[in-house]
Amino acid sequence: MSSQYHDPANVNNPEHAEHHIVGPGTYIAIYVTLLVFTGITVGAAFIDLGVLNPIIAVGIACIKATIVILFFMHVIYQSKLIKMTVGAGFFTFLILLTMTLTDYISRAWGRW
Amino acid sequence: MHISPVLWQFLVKWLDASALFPQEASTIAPYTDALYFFLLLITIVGLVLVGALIFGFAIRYRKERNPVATQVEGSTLLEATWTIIPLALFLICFVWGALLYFRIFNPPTNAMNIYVVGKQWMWKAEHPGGQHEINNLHVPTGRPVQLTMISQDVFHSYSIPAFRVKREVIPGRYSTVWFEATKPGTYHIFCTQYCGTKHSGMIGEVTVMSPDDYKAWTESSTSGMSLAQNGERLFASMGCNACHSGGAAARGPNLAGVYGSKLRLANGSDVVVNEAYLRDAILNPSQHVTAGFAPIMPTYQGQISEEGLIDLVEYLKSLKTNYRVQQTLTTSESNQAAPMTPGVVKP
Amino acid sequence: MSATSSTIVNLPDQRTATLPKKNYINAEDGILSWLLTADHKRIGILYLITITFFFLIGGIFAGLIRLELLTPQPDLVASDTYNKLFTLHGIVMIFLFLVPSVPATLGNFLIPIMIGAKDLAFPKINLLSWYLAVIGGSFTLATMVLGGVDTGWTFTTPLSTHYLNTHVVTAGLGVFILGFSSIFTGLNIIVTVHRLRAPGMTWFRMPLFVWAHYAASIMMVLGTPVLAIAITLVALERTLHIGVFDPALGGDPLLFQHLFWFYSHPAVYIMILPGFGVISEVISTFSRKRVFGYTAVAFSSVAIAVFGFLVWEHHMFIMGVSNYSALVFSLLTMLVAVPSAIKIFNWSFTLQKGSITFETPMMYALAFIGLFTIGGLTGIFLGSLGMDVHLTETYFIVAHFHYVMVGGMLMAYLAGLHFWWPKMTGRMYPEAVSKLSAVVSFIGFNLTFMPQFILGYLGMPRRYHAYPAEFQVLNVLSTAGATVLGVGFLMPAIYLVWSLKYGKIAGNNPWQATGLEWQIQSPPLTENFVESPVIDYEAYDYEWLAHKTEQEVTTVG
Amino acid sequence: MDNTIVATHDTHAEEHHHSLPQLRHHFETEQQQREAGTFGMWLFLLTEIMFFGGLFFAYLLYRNWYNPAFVAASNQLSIPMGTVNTAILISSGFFMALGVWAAEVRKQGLLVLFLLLTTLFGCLFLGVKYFEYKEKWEKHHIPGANFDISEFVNPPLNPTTHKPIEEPLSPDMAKKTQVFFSLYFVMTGMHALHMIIGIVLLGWLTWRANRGEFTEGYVAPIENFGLYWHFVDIVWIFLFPLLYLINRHPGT
Ligand code: HEA
Ligand code: HEA
Ligand code: HEC
Ligand code: CUA
Ligand SMILES: [Cu+2]
Repeated sequence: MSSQYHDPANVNNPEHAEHHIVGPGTYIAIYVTLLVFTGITVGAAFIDLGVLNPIIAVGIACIKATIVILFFMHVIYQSKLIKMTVGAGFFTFLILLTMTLTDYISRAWGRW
Repeated sequence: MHISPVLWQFLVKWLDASALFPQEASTIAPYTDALYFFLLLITIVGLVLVGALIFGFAIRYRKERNPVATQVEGSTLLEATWTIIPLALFLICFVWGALLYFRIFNPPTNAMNIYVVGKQWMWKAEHPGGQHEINNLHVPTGRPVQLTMISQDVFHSYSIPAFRVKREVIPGRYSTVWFEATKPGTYHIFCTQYCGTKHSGMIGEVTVMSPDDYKAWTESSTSGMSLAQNGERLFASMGCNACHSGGAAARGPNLAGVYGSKLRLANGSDVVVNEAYLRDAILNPSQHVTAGFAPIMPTYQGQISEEGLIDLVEYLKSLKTNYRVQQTLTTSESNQAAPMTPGVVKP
Repeated sequence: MSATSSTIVNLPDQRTATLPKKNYINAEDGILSWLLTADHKRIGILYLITITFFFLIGGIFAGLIRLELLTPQPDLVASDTYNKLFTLHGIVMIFLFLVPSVPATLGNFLIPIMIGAKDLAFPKINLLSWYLAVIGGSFTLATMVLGGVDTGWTFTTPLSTHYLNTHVVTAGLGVFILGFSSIFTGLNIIVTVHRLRAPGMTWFRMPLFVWAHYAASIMMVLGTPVLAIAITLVALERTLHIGVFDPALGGDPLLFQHLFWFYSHPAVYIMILPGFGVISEVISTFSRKRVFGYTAVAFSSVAIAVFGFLVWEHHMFIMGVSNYSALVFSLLTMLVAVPSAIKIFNWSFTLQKGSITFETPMMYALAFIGLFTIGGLTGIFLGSLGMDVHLTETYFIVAHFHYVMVGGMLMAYLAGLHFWWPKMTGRMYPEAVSKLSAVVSFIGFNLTFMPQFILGYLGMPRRYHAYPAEFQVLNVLSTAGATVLGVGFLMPAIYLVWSLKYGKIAGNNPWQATGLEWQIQSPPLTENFVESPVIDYEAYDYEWLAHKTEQEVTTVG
Repeated sequence: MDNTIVATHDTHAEEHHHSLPQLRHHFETEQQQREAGTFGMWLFLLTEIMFFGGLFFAYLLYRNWYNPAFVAASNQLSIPMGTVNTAILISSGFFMALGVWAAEVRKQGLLVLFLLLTTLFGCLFLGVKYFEYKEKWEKHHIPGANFDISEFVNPPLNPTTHKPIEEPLSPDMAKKTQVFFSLYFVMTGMHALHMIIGIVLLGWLTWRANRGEFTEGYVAPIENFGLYWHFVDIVWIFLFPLLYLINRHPGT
């Protein structure tokens, strides 16, 4: 019964993904996209949209970051494990953010 | 065995003078102690339970008596039991603790206010009537007292164990705590937040007096001017009245009756004016500009001490009409104390 | 749900045991072969030496603290010296001793073996993290030599940034570097557990020791950097006055505490979880019985790791945080206590129907259960908002955290150290004297810290160099206890060293434990296993072990 | 089977496969080693997320508290410079990505070229940053004793319209611009520090790549360094809008 667990090539391992070589074509496409988004975000800064301005700026930054993570950093071709790891990192950051904000937001309640 | 009588005497006295349970000297104390005993009960029950299991099994199943171990996988039922029961107990602790917390930190509206300024390493208390004391606090029994506290440097913490209250004293921001003393006597004040070299020397005493004694004390130790009166002087000498004259042409808003009112700010939000707001309006005026006014008020940061701020705040709290402000406008040049008005403050 | 069966396990005859000729200790000679080693076992030993050294330093500080508190008057040392004493005691004990204690010594040594790997995933990074620990430790020592630091281990702003002229930056740098040491240890453990398990070593066949370390490592990796940035900002604030934490410039000093406790609360679980792991192994081995509810214990570790990130504000309840958010954090604090309770009961029921013997590790483990229960339940006092108002910043807290850290983790560490000592060195410690030391430290411990609960409720503030006379009796008890405790902790240091030369030869599996580490020679080979193992049995499978021993006997006899 | 320790050599699937000299003894296969490395690198990047996370939180908090000061202070930053720098950094990351590809298809010359380009653009970025810092220095916008708020209280007049080019801040709000610049320097400084470390590593990697170390199938160092470098990019991708762009009113 032991050999069924022995899987040196890692084929059955959910933490394993087939290695994938990303070619220059993809990279160029991503590169251009990133530059375009940079242009958009700069452009958007010159238009006064009120509260939308920061939302757009951060939104575009998130899109750009996601693209970089997925393609430049190959996460899209990686195993579930790596995807979850990346997710966990940002999730913990969000915890830091939101849980600390519970204090800062409600500190003013009943005061100013 | 024979103990020398001198030593014996010493031991008895020593043990006698030592405490095992703090005095209960405020209305909060019984509530805190009740929760304490409840928690203690849980702890003892939990500990006895765990102890009984450990010792019971250890004795019953020691190798000599039970040479053969029986392998058990687990038991969902048992495990659910010891998940749910502690959870329920802990949740009771949470609810009870939260109720107590809000009792401690929500002062009754009729509380009399005393200001406390903490600095390395002393406590300065300022009574509305102008009495100042250092490392001391005189309060009457039977009357809720609210402390409005601020630190001039680092975090301190004002703790009166006999009252079971404690609150951090923060630089740059008022914090409050309240209590109602029940038993005359003197009790410790400790600074419990580590605040530098002489942290352990930042101690003092609360003197709780009967209302009559307290009255006698306030009368005998007043410095002649109440906080509000000091504030009035400052209001004139710092030029506040130039803008806040209350007149129609004044550049600043009318401050009479502003305390306790609701203001609409330029950014659209509403605030209730309390001590903290008043203090901040003087130090950081542009952070909450009142609707309809230009942000022209200068900041007084660095130009006025915490004590001065307290005086101003107390003055603004007492300001019900602009009559007095107009008076100060005329007297401010002569740099004299403003005339006394009846009913400004009485401690 | 359970299929029950009976197992009988007899301890092997150790008279026939011999020390293996070739092992990781004598594989290479010379001090350099140790300082440049990439062998996780040797690095574990290096860590062991380092943290023992720092424990003694921290212990001496503790002794001086207790000596000063013998009398109410400030007589032994000046107040600023006293403040330095407890600050350095805290920094050394937490960052240099307790955080690396189990993970970096026992964890380092055992995790690869337990999952059937030859080494940790990144041996060089493992060595690097030891060097970082040494460098960080050197900074801390330098701080001491240069004149100390008196911020308290919590580095509270604005005290630490504007009002002290001691060596805050040096100490902060030390903590920063130690943080990275701990990050790398955690990172290594996570990757190893994910990537290097031997064939057949599925997640649910891993010993609970590994689960506990896995959970603790997650917290190390995700929590520690926040401490790093908080300390960096303190250093910048001190040197350049940047104003992020300075109320005079518009900063919020509480922000520092949020960041600090975002690490330092998870840190307390970083400290306790590996101890939980040790206890699972020890309790199971000496009751010859599998851990009751394996999955529950494993998942409760992970639950602690996740929920542990959500409760940090309970250290700031009266510091001026919003009352409403205090409510949220108090509730979550209550929730995070539940997994610990689950573990305690699961261990208790592991004893049931076992066949229990009381060797030293087991005595420490039982002490752990009792003391941690007290420590943990007093944590509930502190998590309960209204109660915390009275108890915070008093000796009640000091007692609480010594109960969990010393009564809990330190006892667990000693349990583990004794338990695996034969594996690490090939020799047994002297049983009788070590039992005595366990009893002495148990008594000494309770005598030291039980009075502090009463002191705390009386209101005696912590970090006080002098105190009102009515607190003296309890303080004298506490100091007396500390002396006993000191003796109890000093004894292992002596007899364990003694046993290196004179201890009985241990043999491969002196306890008849089921872990993979016990199936190889002691001390192990540098490669751990002669051939890659294949695992075809569950953790704590005593039937398998009994079967195996039987076979051995038949083949030999 | 009742014996744990069984030989597994015969089950080695890729025994015949020629294995790399860099395969460390405790890994069974290159595949395993490589994935372990990637995973480890990602875990390290998690710590970086949390490290910068603390700073981002501080930024979020103070921007909300002192919005006018932050707006005015961020108007002091040059959008053109920031945009150019963003483009430069993206290019640097792009070449890094190509470098990984070159290593994977075993083209040594290309790899070295791409690594050099990555370095070049990295240095360019730092160069632009240097000029930005220098301008802050000249304008007394470095937090500390020399910090000067007069420009925020009395903004210079626009020569054509004779109106202040910026809404004047009251002195107390103007003081809070220092918080902005503190965060600006700490965040971009930490980012620059990561860049500098990266450039040092790049030099070392280029040297090794030049010796052909990474074009024989052993690409892990390049790949993992790539992850690091892209992460540094990502930090900037957030810093740029947050520090330079949000709530500007360039019209005035
Ligand atoms: C190893 C370290 C460790 C551990 C594990 C813990 C565990 C816990 N801690 Fe502790 N704590 C510290 C180390 C630790 N702590 C330190 C160092 C400080 C002070 C820092 C400083 O200020 O210097 C501190 C401070 C501290 C505070 C802040 C006090 C203050 O500053 O005002 C609080 C408040 O909530 C708290 C709570 C808890 C809780 C709820 C747990 C829980 O996780 C405990 C859970 C365990 C149990 C609950 C026991 C098991 C339960 C049972 C057996 C069930 C019993 C059965 C029945 C009830 C039927 N701790
Ligand atoms: C892992 C953590 C750890 C450990 C193991 C200990 C161990 C001990 N601690 Fe510590 N302690 C802390 C963590 C720890 N502590 C922290 C974080 C603080 C808070 C700091 C702060 O406020 O910033 C603190 C604070 C603290 C205080 C409060 C100081 C104050 O607030 O004013 C006290 C007082 O009794 C104390 C006592 C002790 C004692 C008696 C031991 C004993 O268990 C130690 C026993 C060990 C030895 C004694 C060493 C071995 C023996 C020898 C070297 C022989 C020679 C010694 C003698 C004969 C005495 N500690
Ligand atoms: C240059 C004029 C000026 C001076 C001098 C001045 N103020 Fe004001 N003050 C204003 C204006 C205008 C406002 C409303 C806009 C704002 O909130 O900033 C205001 C608002 C306030 C408020 C907020 C309450 C409200 O109704 O908006 C308080 C409290 C206050 N001032 C107190 C003081 C005190 C105390 C002083 C002196 C130490 C002082 N002011 C000096 C102009 C002034
Ligand atoms: Cu003030 Cu301690
Ligand atoms: Cu905590």
